[in-house]
Amino acid sequence: MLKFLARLDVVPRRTIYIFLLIAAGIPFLVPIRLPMYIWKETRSAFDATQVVQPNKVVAICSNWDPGSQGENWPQYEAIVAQCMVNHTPFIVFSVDSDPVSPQLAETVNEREAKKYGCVYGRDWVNLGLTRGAPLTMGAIGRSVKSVFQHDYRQIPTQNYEKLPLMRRVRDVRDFSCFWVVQYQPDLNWVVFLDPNSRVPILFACAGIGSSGYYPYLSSGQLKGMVVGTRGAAEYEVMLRDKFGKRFDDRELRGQKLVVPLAFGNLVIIVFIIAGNIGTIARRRLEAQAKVFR
Amino acid sequence: MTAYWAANWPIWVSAFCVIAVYTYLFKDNALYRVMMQIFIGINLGYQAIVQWRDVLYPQWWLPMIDGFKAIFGGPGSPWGALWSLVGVIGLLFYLQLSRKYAHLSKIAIGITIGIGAGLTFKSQFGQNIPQVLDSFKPLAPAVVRPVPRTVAHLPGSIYPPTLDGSLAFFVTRNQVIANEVLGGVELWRTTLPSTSTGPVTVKGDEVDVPSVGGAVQIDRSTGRQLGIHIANGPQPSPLPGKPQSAIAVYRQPQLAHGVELIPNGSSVQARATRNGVAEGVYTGDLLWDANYPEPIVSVQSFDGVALISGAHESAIWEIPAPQAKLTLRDYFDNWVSVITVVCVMSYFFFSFRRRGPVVVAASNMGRWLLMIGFGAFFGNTVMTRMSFLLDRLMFLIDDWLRPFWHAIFK
Amino acid sequence: MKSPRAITIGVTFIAGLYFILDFIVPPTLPGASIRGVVASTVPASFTAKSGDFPAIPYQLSDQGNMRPQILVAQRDVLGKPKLASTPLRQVGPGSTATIRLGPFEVQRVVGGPTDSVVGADGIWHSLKPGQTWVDSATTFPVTNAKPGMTLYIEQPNAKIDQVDPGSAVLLIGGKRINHRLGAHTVAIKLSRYTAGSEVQLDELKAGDTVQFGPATTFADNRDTAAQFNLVITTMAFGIGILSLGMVHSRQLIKRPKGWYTSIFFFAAIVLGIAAGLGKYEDPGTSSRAFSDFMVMRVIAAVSSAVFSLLAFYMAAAAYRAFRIRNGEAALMMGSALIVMLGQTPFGSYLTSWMGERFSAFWLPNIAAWILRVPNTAMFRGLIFGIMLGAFATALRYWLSMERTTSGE
Amino acid sequence: MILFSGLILWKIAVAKRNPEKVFIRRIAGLNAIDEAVGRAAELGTPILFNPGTDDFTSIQTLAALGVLAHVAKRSAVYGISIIVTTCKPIMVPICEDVLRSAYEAAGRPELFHASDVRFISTQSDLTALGTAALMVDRRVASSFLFGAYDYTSLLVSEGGQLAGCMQIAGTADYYQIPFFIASCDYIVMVEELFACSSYLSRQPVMLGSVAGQDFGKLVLLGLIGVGVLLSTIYGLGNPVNGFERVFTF
Repeated sequence: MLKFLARLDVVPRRTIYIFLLIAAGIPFLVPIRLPMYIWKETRSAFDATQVVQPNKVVAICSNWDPGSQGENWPQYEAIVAQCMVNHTPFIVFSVDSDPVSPQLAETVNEREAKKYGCVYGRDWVNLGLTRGAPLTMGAIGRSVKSVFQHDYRQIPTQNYEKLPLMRRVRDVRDFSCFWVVQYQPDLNWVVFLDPNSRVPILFACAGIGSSGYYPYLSSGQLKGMVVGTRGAAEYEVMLRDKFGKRFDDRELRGQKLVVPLAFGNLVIIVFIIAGNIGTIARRRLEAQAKVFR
Repeated sequence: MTAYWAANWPIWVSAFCVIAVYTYLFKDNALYRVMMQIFIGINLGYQAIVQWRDVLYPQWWLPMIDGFKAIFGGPGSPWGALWSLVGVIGLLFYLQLSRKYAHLSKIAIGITIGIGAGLTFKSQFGQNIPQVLDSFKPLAPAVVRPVPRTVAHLPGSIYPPTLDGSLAFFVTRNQVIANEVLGGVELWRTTLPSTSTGPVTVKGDEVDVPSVGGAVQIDRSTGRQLGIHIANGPQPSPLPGKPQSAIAVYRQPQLAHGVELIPNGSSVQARATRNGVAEGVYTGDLLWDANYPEPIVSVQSFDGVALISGAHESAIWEIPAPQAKLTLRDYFDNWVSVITVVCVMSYFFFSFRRRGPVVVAASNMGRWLLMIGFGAFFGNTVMTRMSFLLDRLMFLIDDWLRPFWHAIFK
Repeated sequence: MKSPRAITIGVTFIAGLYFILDFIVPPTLPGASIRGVVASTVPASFTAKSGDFPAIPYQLSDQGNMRPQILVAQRDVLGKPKLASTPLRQVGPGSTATIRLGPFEVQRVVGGPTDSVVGADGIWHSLKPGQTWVDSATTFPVTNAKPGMTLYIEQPNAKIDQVDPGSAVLLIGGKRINHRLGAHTVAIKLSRYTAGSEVQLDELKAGDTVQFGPATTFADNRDTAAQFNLVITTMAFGIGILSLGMVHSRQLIKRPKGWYTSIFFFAAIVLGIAAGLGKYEDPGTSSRAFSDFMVMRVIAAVSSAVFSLLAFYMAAAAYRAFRIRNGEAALMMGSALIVMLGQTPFGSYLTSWMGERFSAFWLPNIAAWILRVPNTAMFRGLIFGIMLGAFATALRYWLSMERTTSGE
Repeated sequence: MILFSGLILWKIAVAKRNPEKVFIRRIAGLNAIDEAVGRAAELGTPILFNPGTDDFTSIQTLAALGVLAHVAKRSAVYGISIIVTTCKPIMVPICEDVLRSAYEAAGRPELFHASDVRFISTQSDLTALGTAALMVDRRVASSFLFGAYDYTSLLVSEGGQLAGCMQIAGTADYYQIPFFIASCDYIVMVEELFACSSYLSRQPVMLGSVAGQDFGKLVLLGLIGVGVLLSTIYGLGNPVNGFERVFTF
């Protein structure tokens, strides 16, 4: 027995890879549903987006790129789905991100718009990419249209016939809340966007950096946060609870990914524990060997 | 099958890229290395074009050209030509690559470092001063209850004062007073020809006061009386009703419609109108209770303050934000927080000699507490890495293999 | 060697100083400002002259939606020329600008085709010599106004002649003071909590609290400063390409093991440039399709695959490295396992049998507590150190106390 | 802001005038460094040093170079050589420079030629794997991982653990610290790295700024004490929160 346990000390690298692939791959083929526990910060982010103020828009800074799409894609989808199912208009832009970001965001927007019958220009506007943070953040807060003179499709933002939504988007006071969807969102948004800090700032971030944002949640500088795929899945659960059938979850990724994620995490946890058991067993064996000698 | 290939060949390219990268897991190989170089190369080339077209061309090149054109008689401002100097500074960066002139590149680097340093002050302060304030955690139930603070005194009004922009109009028995509400400066006051019978109504640049003799029209900005409307004849004085309550208007949107200010004789009570305005506060909970020197005529709220009026004087109160009702567990958490902050900070003291067992214990404790935090980092990192892997697995299974499977076994 | 170093120190200091002052200097000059409650205002006015026509007077106030806009030629983000609205104080006498009034909807045309027009609001609009009708959607001149059209009145490329910045009567300390504005005076409308915002005189109403004072350059040039910062930092981008290019060309010359990857590197740069150029073509063209393919199918696939490789590395490395060697590592591992399990649905499975009474001890709740209380506090302790460290570093760099390379 | 900047500048000025007067406590990690060098000397194997994944523009790398100089001085005493691996070509001459001057100062210039500064790849993950392989190949007894690290931290340190190295890591990238804690014997965390470097180099500017930061922390700690007291008396709406306006621009 001890000998078997001692072998756990040196499991080859590739065995772990294979276990990982199997554990994470199975839930894709066999659908499994697990209950979700909804975290407080996800709920407050949801509530802040849900507060519909007349003549205001939800602003989303979508800075995610293929590198971080594993976590940010499901988050962004869930946020857009919430805006669209509510018919809350929203604007999307990217600041200092990978040039691909606006394109990725637009793919999601268009797919979701088909489900809820939303129209470009009226229900959402994608303003494309700009650069120069943190000073640009302040400029966006002062005047959206002077920073983004054209949208992603090269329509001038002053052209209110094609983009009626832009008529009411002037500056930060027209945002009902402000989302940053990024691998590690820049905390400078808290400082530079709105000098009077009226707009609730919400982060959708990868799990890796999330522990660093908790102090800012506690101090109220951030009003909510969606962490990783888990946060996106919770968001979908909340949407389903709130809107029932009206919420169309086809092709949304959060729920799909969260179960394999749980299995993958489990594999790592099991291996870490097994490795430690193995070390202890090996030490025992060595100690025994010494005694016998 | 042809239709399948025509529609899906890009998926195959992607799948090939993914698998080529994954071959590295098995063994370091040439395919992976080539793939990495291709990726880096494509990305660099693409980024170079994007940086030029998105930033340098419109924000530097065109203004510069316009500036030169303006010097030679074109329209626009010739100041744009100064951008050429920026170009020279930018070129200095590239002297890094030469050994002889590398020291000149420090001028350009110096500028960026200077800008970065200047911005650091603002961003660090803005981010972290609220952190300092949030570390002020109460360790035991408060001794003193919150009360509103009076920020300005205003004249009294026998009818609810009318607010318009930053002006408020107060009506006494025979006078109308226009007072600014930010600092309490009186703009004008005018004596009515007869007894007033109701509150002021604002109509554009003109305000109307109902009085026994008819509605008196007054110029909004000077207080000059413009005339009397007697179309409706003398207006009866309304019965003095119970003053209405007001919803507190805070600057934080999440507190909107959360607190109601209820006048009750000569005191004001603030009660929560919905659950969760603050932690542990439920609908109907009393948040605070404050006395006023005389019976209250009206309560109004705007911009984070309340305008409380009585017949002889009015006041502007800064209304306290609803406070969380802390439970025993919250106090426990606060103790943990405060101790952790102090211990962690004391661990990072370097230039003081550690004297006394308390200091040593605190700083050792700090290191242990750091470990709990780092454990949380580790857990979160695992989750993120896993999600990225799953994203690719999902692509391979759902986007690549599944349609292919269906195409073969249709 | 001496003078470049002095220059470097100088420019670093000035660049840093500018951005520090940018944030702390108030929008109006402190000593020369006056603050009071507005009783009444006389809006600003100016005249604009085009060619030999008589100068046309304008008043900067809102009369039937006809508040004049002063437009100057600028470039937009894509480099196309455009007209941008500018405050009066930034265009002095003698400068050229386009003056635009409107828009309004045409109800009736009176007289000749472009002579006089009655708006939907019932106001008569007629052109003075030098002015033209302009279509509000396209901003092209209109020669034939028809009912139902939305129009502007525009005086293109006019020379601004006489400028009167206006005046206001203020209540200061119980006294009424008539304050005439200077050419560069800004009016800041103050409110209880916000920092105050710049307004035009005609936007002020009696009772508003306002601060008048000469503008400081910082607020006006914020966008230029941002642009300067952006341009400078972007210019350094080429360094990366050049240095990588040098590494690879050296490989091509020396031909060590695996040198052939450098050929692919250079080939890929060409592909990348082609894809970048295609990004700016119209949708539907083949170069745009090529660009989209490269971005979405190649760059996206490879970069996400590279990032996902880390999961494998990490699984194996975590397994091998994560052996409890001391108390610290044990504590860290305990907290890591709780957070990992607590974030997955298994966490609730494992502990929900405890029932609601002990819900505080459910794994997700413990995980949340760890993140919210000890982690927050510990991170805060770190943040304060990091903040002071950042100050110290910024100060050292700003005042050039740091030796930046070992060369010195 | 003025208060904190003033504190730091004042301490720097003091340190410039009289560097001996500024006290920096000896950090536990330093003892570990000496122990690790001694261990390598016992086993007669080289030492590995990795100055992180960033180049000299990062202050972490500068601090790491300070540590490298110290490690080189200690190893010169025992007469052992150092292998340095890096992923930045520009770091190669700089590291060579540091090693040469350290060995020359210790009177052992021949050791410099036995040492090895290697540029492995511009990609940090390939460099990390190469470094890990190198540690196994050369049977390195002690490894030092100081500087800025990205996600590759675990790849390097895992290799060192496999090779049975005594490992000491130091970084201010706090997201990587858990991985080092898991796999290394001693960790110099966050600001300790800078304090460590200034303790070793005794550079007045660094010394002064570490001392100045400490005074800043003391002020903050005092502020937090007062704040906690007031908020315990007055509840959360305590008068100190009015400071917000004083502090912000």
